[in-house]
Amino acid sequence: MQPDERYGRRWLRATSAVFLKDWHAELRTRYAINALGMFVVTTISIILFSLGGEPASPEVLAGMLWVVLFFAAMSGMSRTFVMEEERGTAMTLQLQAPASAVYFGKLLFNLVLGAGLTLLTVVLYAVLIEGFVIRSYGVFIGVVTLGSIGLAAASTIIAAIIARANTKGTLYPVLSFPILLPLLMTVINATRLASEGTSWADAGGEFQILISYIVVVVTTSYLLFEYIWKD
Amino acid sequence: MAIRIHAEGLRQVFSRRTIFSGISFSVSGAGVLLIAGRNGSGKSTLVKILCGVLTPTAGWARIESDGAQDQFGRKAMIGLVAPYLQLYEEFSAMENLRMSMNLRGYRPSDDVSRGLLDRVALDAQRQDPVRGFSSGMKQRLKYAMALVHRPSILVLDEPMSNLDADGTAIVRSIMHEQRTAGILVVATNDLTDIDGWDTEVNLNAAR
Amino acid sequence: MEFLAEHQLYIVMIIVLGIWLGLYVYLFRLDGRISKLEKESRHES
Amino acid sequence: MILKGALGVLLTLVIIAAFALPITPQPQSWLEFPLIPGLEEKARIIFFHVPTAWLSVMAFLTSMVFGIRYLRKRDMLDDIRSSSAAGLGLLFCILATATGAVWAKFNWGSFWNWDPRETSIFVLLLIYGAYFSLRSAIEVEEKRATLSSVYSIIAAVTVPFFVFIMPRIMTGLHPGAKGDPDGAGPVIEFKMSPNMRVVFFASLIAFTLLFVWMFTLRVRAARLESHLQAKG
Repeated sequence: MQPDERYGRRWLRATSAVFLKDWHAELRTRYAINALGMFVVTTISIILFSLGGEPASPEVLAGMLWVVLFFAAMSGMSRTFVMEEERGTAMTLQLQAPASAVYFGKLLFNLVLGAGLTLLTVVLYAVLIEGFVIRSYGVFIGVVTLGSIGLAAASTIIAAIIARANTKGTLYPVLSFPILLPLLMTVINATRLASEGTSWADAGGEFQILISYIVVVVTTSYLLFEYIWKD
Repeated sequence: MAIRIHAEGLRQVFSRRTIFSGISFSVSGAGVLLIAGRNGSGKSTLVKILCGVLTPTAGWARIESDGAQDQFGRKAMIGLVAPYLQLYEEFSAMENLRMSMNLRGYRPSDDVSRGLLDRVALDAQRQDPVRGFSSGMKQRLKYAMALVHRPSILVLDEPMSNLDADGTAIVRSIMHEQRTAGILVVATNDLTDIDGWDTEVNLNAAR
Repeated sequence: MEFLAEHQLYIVMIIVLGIWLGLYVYLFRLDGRISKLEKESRHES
Repeated sequence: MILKGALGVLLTLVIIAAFALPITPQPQSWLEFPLIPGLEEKARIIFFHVPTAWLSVMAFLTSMVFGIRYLRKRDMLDDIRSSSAAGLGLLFCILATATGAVWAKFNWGSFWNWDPRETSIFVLLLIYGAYFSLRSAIEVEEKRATLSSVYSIIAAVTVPFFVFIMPRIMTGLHPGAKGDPDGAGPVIEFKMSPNMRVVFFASLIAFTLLFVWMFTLRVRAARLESHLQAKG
């Protein structure tokens, strides 16, 4: 054991330890993978039933895609923090790792979870829903990537808050929705643009908003996390 | 390396209910601090403040050390064993220790882990998931977890809970070693748990 | 009365004025009562 | 004492002026409002609707500022101030939504149109709702104060994004919005005559004073309550 290593390296080691702990726990139980996979399949089939073969406009389909992603995030992304609180291991973590390492470790886990979720949803959506056509692939991939990063960033900090409150599940979408609304409105609009066909230049404003949203949310969360994490 | 815990005017209030107030004390290296008080007098609360996981309503508790400051601050100097501290039950004893070293920013070493598990007589069960451990075995593993980074301050809240005679003997030897190496803090009701102390904080009179 | 029937706007104005004056009197009395309580609690301690 | 009396007189005068002064196409004297095309008699609601909307935003900022102060100083009084401001903010937010909906019904034909400003006030209403449901879910006061302060800060940093997003997605119906054929810019600047502005700003000041008064009353009552509980 060398305690004289540089702080940055020790911090990175602690951050990846937080991430890997959740990752290995997830691989052992496969709770999130199974539950969220089924969640996405179920909601998409409900959309299929309700459309009943009728064609829907690009606006409606773009909106529906993000409705599925929003609720999938709401059912899965609070778990990393709520589990620590329920098992009483939050203090174990608090005693060992710096608060910022915990935050970024958990954020990383939710980013990976969000990426998997988005990939699955988009693939199923594109295969199963006929009216869903993408004309500008590049823009669409960019929007979906930034959208899922933003979704994970905002969901992580709200998850940290609700894990400390007494009611865990029901409050999560209530608190997240106003925070996520700017992101959702932008990605829905950008997804519609991508499915109607657009250029990078035309969607540039949307990308600026998405990137600054992510930067603002992550910075604020990083600054405030210690207050939430410490009793 | 000289080390000192110094607390001044600590007060803790939860929802307008005062747990304790006016707590001041100081212990220096190679000393034992006893935190005494009946149930509900705030022993665990004071322990949490010392460990830096709880911000007191008023006052402060500092750890002063003239050695090189560790970048992880208080976390690197304190090891805690307490009933409310939980282990990651889906992982084995070895994995828990390995994770602890990583979380503290150290390069994990299996030799150190084996040595610690040997010390608390858990080496045979090192690959079993903690979920299957008895509460006494969990308590032993908590000691191994608290000693991973060779803390200069060892904080024990109810040190003997769930331990059998062998376990008690192990803990006594750990306590004996710590009081020569640094500061030992014990919060307990049972004074037979420890063999003497230098400073006592009695919370019964501290409303 | 005829004047009021022709100018419905004035009826609205009178209602609004009534609500405002009611609120004002309520707040004023509340202020007085809180001041009294504050004085009492200061004497006690 | 003088302020309270002044407030009483001021708001009474504002109400009388807002309703009693006639609106004519060619104002002859200083006591007549000019006619604003598209608003006509309905323009009178500006004097009450805009101040409530303004206060619901100001109250939110007040609540956030005291929240930040709580996080820095850990003084429970700051949490009392923060939640009192939020409570009044919710009240004014509901008033602004209600007066706005009535106005919308007569001006645009339906109570709700998802115009940018309607959407913004709706989001503010949601945030207030979320803030109070979070507070009611936490029993330990210190934890409640910390978490609700953090939440109000996070909400406050994400809300400004609407300013950039709204114009890209929807066209505005509000007077002075981009979609208004008579021109863009805040309605106060280009459509109000000087005498309307006097009444408008008098109303804004009166409503702000009313807010400050109600706010101090709530804080004083809450402080008394905590004194009593600390004793008993």
